[in-house]
Amino acid sequence: MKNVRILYFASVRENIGKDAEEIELPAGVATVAALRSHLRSRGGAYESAFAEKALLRAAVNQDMVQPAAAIKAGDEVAFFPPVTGG
Amino acid sequence: MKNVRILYFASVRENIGKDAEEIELPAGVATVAALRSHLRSRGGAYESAFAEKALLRAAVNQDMVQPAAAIKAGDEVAFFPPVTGG
Amino acid sequence: MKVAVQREDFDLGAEVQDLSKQSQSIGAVASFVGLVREVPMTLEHYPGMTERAIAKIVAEAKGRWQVMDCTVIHRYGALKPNDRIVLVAVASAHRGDAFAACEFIMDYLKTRAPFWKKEQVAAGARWVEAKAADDQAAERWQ
Amino acid sequence: MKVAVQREDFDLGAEVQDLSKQSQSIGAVASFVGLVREVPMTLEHYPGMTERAIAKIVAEAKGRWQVMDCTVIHRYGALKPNDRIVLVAVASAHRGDAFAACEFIMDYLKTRAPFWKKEQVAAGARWVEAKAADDQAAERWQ
Repeated sequence: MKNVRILYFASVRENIGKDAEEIELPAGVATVAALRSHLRSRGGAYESAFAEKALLRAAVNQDMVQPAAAIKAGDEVAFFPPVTGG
Repeated sequence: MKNVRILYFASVRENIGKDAEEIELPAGVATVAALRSHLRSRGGAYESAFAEKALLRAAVNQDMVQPAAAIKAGDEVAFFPPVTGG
Repeated sequence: MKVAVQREDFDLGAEVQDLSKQSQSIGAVASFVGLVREVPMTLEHYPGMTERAIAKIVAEAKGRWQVMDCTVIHRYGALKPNDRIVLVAVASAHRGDAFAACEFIMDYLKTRAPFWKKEQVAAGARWVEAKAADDQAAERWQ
Repeated sequence: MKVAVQREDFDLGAEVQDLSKQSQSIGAVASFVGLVREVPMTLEHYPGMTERAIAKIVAEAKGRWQVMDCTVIHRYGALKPNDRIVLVAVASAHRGDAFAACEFIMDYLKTRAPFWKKEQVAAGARWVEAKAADDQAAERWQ
């Protein structure tokens, strides 16, 4: 099992029409940036939601991380736009 | 009538044993600093309360002022230690 | 330390009172309340991460300033104009620490806590865009 | 603007609520409560000048920052440990202005408003001495 759980929030969630999914990590996908590229390659709503120019943030296991951050099986990875609380 | 009303607060009030008095401005006493010297010249409790080394502040007509500030008949002049509220 | 992420409103007076009476060494409580301006909105958040992110921000504030206790409450869900959104209250011996830690926590909340505002404007609902000014406010503490 | 110099306690929650509801343009209320630390004290003040000095400080804050409304309450008379002494609350559209104006008003109050604290320590009563740190805090705004 090389599954990761992916969560989507705010405009990302709305654009792809789901708030979470579990996927098997494809071979060679070991960073947040690589996962983002993989999701973009699915085409359709994913292609625009994860477009290179889309301003996105990511968290791994509920810590905000940079695109180069490593991911591994069992992680919870989240994608969302820059935060606007407070 | 060349009277000024003088108010004393906190340790100044306690040291000279009164909270206010009305005095006739002596000839030549036209600034806060000069009034302070005049009060010091009274001797006794005034001498120590208004000693050169005593850290005092003054207000004229309820505005905090510098020692060189002018005073004139009818003014309300107050002497007090540096403030400690808040 | 109290961190709460909740739908319900909060009571500033009661929260600051709870903080104030922790210790007779507390001489200063700085607090901040953020309110909804003009437009109804819905606040979405990332349950679990939100509390974790706020706790990390508070821990960082405690490492930088003398903080005796603090309370952070952030609401989510549907809010209307004038509703309270967020409370940050910091108790310290002295006011300089209380003010700095309170403002620091707010600035970091704005850029690091996973909340998203969707405003209900006349033309429909739209996600609020992050402000460069908020990034700058957070960066000045680095 | 509300300025009060009074013996009575105040209610932070109610005061901030009053400020907050003035306008739907208010997005931020920063507030500060100063408390008596450890030692009972009596606060003396200069009636008349006190209100005037506070009003001048508030006017200066309004000239420097975007302040929509503000409330300053300072108590005098006998106070015991943990009692509230002072409240400064500033409402603004944005948090930066609210925080800056609130801290500015507190720093100026500390050095320009005619209040004097007399502490009741074990050895007897003694007037609190002004702190150089307070002068420095006020000077950084110049």
